[in-house]
Amino acid sequence: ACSQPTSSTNNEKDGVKESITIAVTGPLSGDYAQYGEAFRKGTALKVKEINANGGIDGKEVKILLMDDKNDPKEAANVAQRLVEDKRVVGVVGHFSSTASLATAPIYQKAGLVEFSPTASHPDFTKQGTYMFRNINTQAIEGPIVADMVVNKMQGKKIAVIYINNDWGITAKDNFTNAAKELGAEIVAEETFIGGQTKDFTPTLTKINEKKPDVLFLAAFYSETGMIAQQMKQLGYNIPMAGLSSLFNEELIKLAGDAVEGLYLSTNFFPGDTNPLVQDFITNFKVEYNSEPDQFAAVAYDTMGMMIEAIQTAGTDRAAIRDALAQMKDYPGVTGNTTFNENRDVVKSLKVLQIRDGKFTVVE
Amino acid sequence: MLVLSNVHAFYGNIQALKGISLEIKEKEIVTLIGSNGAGKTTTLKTIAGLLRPKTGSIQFNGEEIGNKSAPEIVKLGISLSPEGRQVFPRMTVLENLEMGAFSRKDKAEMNGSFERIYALFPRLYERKHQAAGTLSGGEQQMLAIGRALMSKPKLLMLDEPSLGLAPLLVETIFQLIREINEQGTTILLIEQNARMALMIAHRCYVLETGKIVLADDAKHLLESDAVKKAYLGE
Amino acid sequence: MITILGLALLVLPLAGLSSFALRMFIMVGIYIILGLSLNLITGFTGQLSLGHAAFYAIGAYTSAILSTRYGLGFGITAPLSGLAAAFFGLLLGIPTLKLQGAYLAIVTLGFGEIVRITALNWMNLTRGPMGIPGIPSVSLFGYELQSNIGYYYVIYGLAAVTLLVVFRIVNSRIGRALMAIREDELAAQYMGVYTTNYKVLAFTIGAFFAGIAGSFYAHYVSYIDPQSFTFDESIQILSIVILGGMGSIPGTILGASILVTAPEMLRSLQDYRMVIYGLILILMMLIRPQGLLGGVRFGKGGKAKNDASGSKEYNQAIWRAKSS
Amino acid sequence: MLLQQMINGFTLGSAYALTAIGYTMVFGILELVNFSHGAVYMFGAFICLILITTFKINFLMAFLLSLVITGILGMLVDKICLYPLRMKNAPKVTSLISTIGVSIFLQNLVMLLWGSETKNFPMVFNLGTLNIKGFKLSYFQLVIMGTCIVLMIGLTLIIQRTKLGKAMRATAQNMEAAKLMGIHVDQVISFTFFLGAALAAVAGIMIGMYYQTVDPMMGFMTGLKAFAAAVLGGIGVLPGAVIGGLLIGVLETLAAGYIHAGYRDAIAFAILIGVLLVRPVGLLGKPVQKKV
Amino acid sequence: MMLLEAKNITKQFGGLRAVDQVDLSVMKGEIVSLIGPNGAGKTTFFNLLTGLYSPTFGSITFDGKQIEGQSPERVTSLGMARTFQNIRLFSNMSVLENVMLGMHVKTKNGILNSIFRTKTFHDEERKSKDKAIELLATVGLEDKCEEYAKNLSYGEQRKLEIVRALASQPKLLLLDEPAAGMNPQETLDLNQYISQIRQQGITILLIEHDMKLVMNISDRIYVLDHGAKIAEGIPSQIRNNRSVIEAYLGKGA
Ligand SMILES: Nc1ncnc2c1ncn2[C@@H]1O[C@H](COP(=O)(O)OP(=O)(O)OP(=O)(O)O)[C@@H](O)[C@H]1O
Ligand SMILES: Nc1ncnc2c1ncn2[C@@H]1O[C@H](COP(=O)(O)OP(=O)(O)OP(=O)(O)O)[C@@H](O)[C@H]1O
Ligand SMILES: CC(C)C[C@H](N)C(=O)O
Ligand SMILES: [Mg+2]
Ligand SMILES: [Mg+2]
Repeated sequence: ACSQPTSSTNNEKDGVKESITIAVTGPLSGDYAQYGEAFRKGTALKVKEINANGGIDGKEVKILLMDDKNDPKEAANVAQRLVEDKRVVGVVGHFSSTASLATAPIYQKAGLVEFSPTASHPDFTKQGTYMFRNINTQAIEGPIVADMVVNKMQGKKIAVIYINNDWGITAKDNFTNAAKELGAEIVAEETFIGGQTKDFTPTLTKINEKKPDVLFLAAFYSETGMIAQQMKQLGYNIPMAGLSSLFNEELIKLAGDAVEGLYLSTNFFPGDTNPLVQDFITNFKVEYNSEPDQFAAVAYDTMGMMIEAIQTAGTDRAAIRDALAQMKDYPGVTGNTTFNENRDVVKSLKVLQIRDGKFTVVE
Repeated sequence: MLVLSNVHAFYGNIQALKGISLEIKEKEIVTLIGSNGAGKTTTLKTIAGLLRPKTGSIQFNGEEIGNKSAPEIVKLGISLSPEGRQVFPRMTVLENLEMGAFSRKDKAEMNGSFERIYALFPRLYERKHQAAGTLSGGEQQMLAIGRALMSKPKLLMLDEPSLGLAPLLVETIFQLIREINEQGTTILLIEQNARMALMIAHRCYVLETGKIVLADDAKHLLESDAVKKAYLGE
Repeated sequence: MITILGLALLVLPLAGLSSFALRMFIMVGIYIILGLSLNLITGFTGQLSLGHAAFYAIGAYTSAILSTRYGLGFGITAPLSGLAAAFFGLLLGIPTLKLQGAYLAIVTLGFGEIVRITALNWMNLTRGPMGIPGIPSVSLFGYELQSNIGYYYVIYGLAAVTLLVVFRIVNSRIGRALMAIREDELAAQYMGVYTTNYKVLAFTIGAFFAGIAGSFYAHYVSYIDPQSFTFDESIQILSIVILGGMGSIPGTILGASILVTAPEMLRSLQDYRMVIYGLILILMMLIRPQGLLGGVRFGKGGKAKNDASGSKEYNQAIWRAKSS
Repeated sequence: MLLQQMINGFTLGSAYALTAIGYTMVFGILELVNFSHGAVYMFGAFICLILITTFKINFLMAFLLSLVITGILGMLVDKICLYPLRMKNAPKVTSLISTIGVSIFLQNLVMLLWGSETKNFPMVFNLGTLNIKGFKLSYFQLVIMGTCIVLMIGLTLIIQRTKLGKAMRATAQNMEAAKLMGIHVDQVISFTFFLGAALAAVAGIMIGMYYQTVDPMMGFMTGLKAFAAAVLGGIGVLPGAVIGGLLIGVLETLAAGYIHAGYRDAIAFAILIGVLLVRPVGLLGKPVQKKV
Repeated sequence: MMLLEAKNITKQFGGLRAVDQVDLSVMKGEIVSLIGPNGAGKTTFFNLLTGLYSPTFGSITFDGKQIEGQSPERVTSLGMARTFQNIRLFSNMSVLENVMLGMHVKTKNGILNSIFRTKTFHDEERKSKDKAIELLATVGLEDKCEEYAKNLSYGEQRKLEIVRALASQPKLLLLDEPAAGMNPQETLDLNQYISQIRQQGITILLIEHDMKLVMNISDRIYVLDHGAKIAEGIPSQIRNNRSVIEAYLGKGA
């Protein structure tokens, strides 16, 4: 009763060239569609490059793109479908921890790699041996950013606003613990519901009363943009800091000089002189006529790692898992990547600041 | 003035009118009688444009109106006091009457119309500012009739105007019908009180299950045994 | 008719369906329960509810918490989840004493939001957005369900029970009282129906089954978080009821089958999927405003002819007291 | 801080009020909860943004043009999705699902056309801030509140005083009788939808300007809150929508400022439910007198 | 024996006294009519008796119990049933179901009974159904059992409303303009039907503008005008009462 997705062009018809199918799944519609879009672009670029170089052992790589709307139930349906599709050798996705956690049991049971570029919930990779991620858990990013805030920005009294999702909570917790250890005081912890809260004036008014030195944001760029603008309108002047989730040109387009001076961390930075990064950016611009953001970059890397694993292991799903787990120092545009024993990654971070409307590396 | 020829009308797929042909001449009182469900109300609704005839034609002063919408038909001078009163419940009595004159242009003469209706139904005057929805059944009936009069129609259609009215008022209503007819308004009347209706009407059509089974002078029908038996309860 | 359908469902999994197809069937089963339970409230009793996902959520969370923290199995968590949801149904039913139409709609909507936001913020109880992972799978009589086939039989067993209960309630003195409330609340009072009690009863029973559905869902997917119980979810359930036809039991089954599988069928459309889904929703309403099986109540011999769709009275009973 | 929070609340509340007016107008005439209203609000803001940025039209023209375009969209929604249902005498919940379909459609269409990311809405004119004894009130906040009050008064006058207003009220109370009075009810309903949608566009654009951002999801919560506001004030009553909107704005702000930001919407809804328990027809709604 | 006694009943709507200090009593087995000009307060009086409104002052005793201000549900279960001036049937339910709803207060099946389909359940359902069909047969509607109520013609709907009210086996039946919209022949049938009901021992209080029916059938008549009682007595007295003629009957009747 189910139609076959058209995106999975089955090229058995010419019978000449065999192909290898990798599934990419994320929110192509719904509230988070823009991130799904980044997944699509990043992975497609990588696959295009590989195929241009003869594919994997002469076999063409195909992407099977599936929309999960970032809804756990839809995601589980997608997962069920993918594990049964014998062509699929590995999955790049899902986007959020929610979708990834809801699908993990299905992939684990079937023995298919679920390699999420972005799910950072600490529990995700604990669900089974087939779960991988390509994002720092907040246990790693939090302390680095705390150091940036307390030492670089001289933040002794810190206010925190975090998005009320799993990522926001772990990010906040890891940050505040590290900051407290560095001797800072957390004067306010405020939350908001992503995609729902648009008005931050009461929260900002409340925070301003506490006279913090720094406002730390565990949030995405869209809400950060609103927070910055509303803060400016209210006439408050509190230095801001955030995480790699803020690294997106859109933030500057959105908030203009309201985000001037904001500090953040990132593991992908277009200003990086590394030729890998520069090539990626150039190719991306040629292909899509836009700048890649870190979501596109990490999806690009994730696909790259998946392909490399297939190159070593062939198309056996279990063998691919083992190859992936043993991969060392994969040179990606988001840094050199190795999995630890939990199939989590540790990536180096850079500190950036928005200066004159540009992301600039802080030495 | 009004000519229906072979009109068929449906509610969904239930056929309510099965080829009605009738004619009303200028300055006449014509009445429709027939038992429950015969299609009397449906005939009036079809003329008023609330229901489109499926086939057949309706001509008013030579103009085809079968394909016109209700508001357009009102503007031609046809007005209906509908079955079930259909007052605007959250408007006051006064506002309801004003609605009756919605498509009238001659604002100057409107006061006269109000006065006439208030004289006819003093109760409406007393209750000018009461919400129509809280009026008693009979009071609402008065309002519905008054509202239909407000448009100064050429053809006035009344669907059971005496329903729920006290005996004294029933007399008033029939007198009123005769009066406005004498002043030049043509009238199409439906009544359960067939005797009274036949007494004031010039001509009468008898309906049975969507068809006209009899058409004659009212006086003749009043004498007809069949009619007496079926509709007059004698 | 029912027997044939039942038998078909019974042997279906043996016909070698793929796990994916089974999964779709299982999801349809969950939504049949949700749809039937809401149909009791909205379709039969005429109380528009925009917060049915709340009961679903309460059921799911009750099971998740009881099983992960206290090690209870589905045999115990399911009835407890039903009861917990029913308790909240009772709680929500009480304000409906006085409220009608849009006013009731916003209260139920608000209730749904309150439940979701509480689940999102009450970290100690629900782990908030972290969700609750590792919910044990269903085990009955010491036998743990491993495959979708097992879940399939469990959910259709539950759906059958729900169907039977709803069917029997509707075709009884109680059911007649509920429908009378939908048709004309005041006239129902004049028949001696204590309308408040019956409305609360409808909410309570409806909530109970939604809670059971939630419990099953939690054990089936093993991970829940507040995102599964948004306003969209309530709307999805309501759409099932209305698409199928309010007050129609077979309609709800059909509605659930269509609306649960539609997004899957449309998957190949990618970006256009939801655009098309919106259009389909509109089109289906335009084509059959009274619902696909509107008027077919599953009554004795499928009587009550289906004619010129919902009358005016029907609408008014749902939206507000009559004023005339 | 309390004073500043009140100002914050009033501004947010004005946004809800502006949107709630459109809700209540459509409800007033069709007794239909129009769930597409939130999406139409979003659409209005997007159209204006696209006109300004892509077509480089000056703000005032763009503003007016968006009102017209959005208004026409509102009319189309009615003509295509609701009118046929009215003709078939369908149950009202059917229309409700139809409007939900419209909202899903519009939201995803906008994403498809213009992307799903949050976009900057250019600051067209900077009016500056009024600074009184430590609290801040931007002139733009005053503009929003002013617009809201002016529209409320204007529309109330239209509905109470003009012939069109009367036709609207009559249509609302008894469509068939309205036709018999010579009212073109379809035109009246179309006009109401035009007006309701145009008002939603005013709200969307104003709010877009105030927060300087727009996104395809912006209509969802605002839509729900505006619906709540309209109901709180007494659905169908214009001043009620405004009072309801302001109240929800203020309550939500105070809840976020003094109780818990995560629970702000839950608190707002809880208070709404509380009020309805005491006043089942909302603050300014008139109870329907039972009469048989 | 006194079945219903209303003392000094008054109902105020804002500045309007719709019912003004009315005393009215009905003996068991009587047919009593309530007549008066439009807006005299007759329907309002019914609404007061049946608990839709509570009286501004005054007391109502029914079958030995104080009932003023009680809810309609309660009043119905005490043995009063009514019809409505504007028909209020359950349109999307079958004719049979409408009548069975009338039996609500006389039946007991609860939720558990219904779910488990116990013997008691089946017994009661069967009995109710038989009884309902029997009742419908008295007005010739037994063939339309399975029809939706909304599909009946006006006259049939009126009959169904009366049957539905009778189904609760009331001690007192209140009829609000049952003959409205009926033609003279149908009114005659109605006349007969009401007499039959009385013969079953049911007391009747009737509002009606059809004087032929009223004068024919009533044991006693009360006349209201502007909310106040202006006359009471047997039909011949009322027919000749000067103020009743002036306010209500006119010379024609
Ligand atoms: N809205 C409707 N939908 C479906 N059928 C209808 C509708 N209105 C009337 N009918 C049917 O159409 C037929 C004619 O009805 P109509 O109302 O014209 O009768 P009538 O002669 O006015 O009767 P009455 O004396 O009872 O008012 C009847 O069989 C009736 O059941
Ligand atoms: N809720 C109300 N608010 C204000 N006035 C009301 C209300 N209900 C009834 N009235 C007024 O009280 C009076 C009595 O009304 P009621 O319906 O009892 O009259 P009735 O005797 O039944 O008349 P009819 O014979 O016309 O049905 C009427 O004048 C009516 O307008
Ligand atoms: C894009 C990411 C920030 C998403 C987040 N890591 C999550 O798990 O939900
Ligand atoms: Mg008729
Ligand atoms: Mg009356």
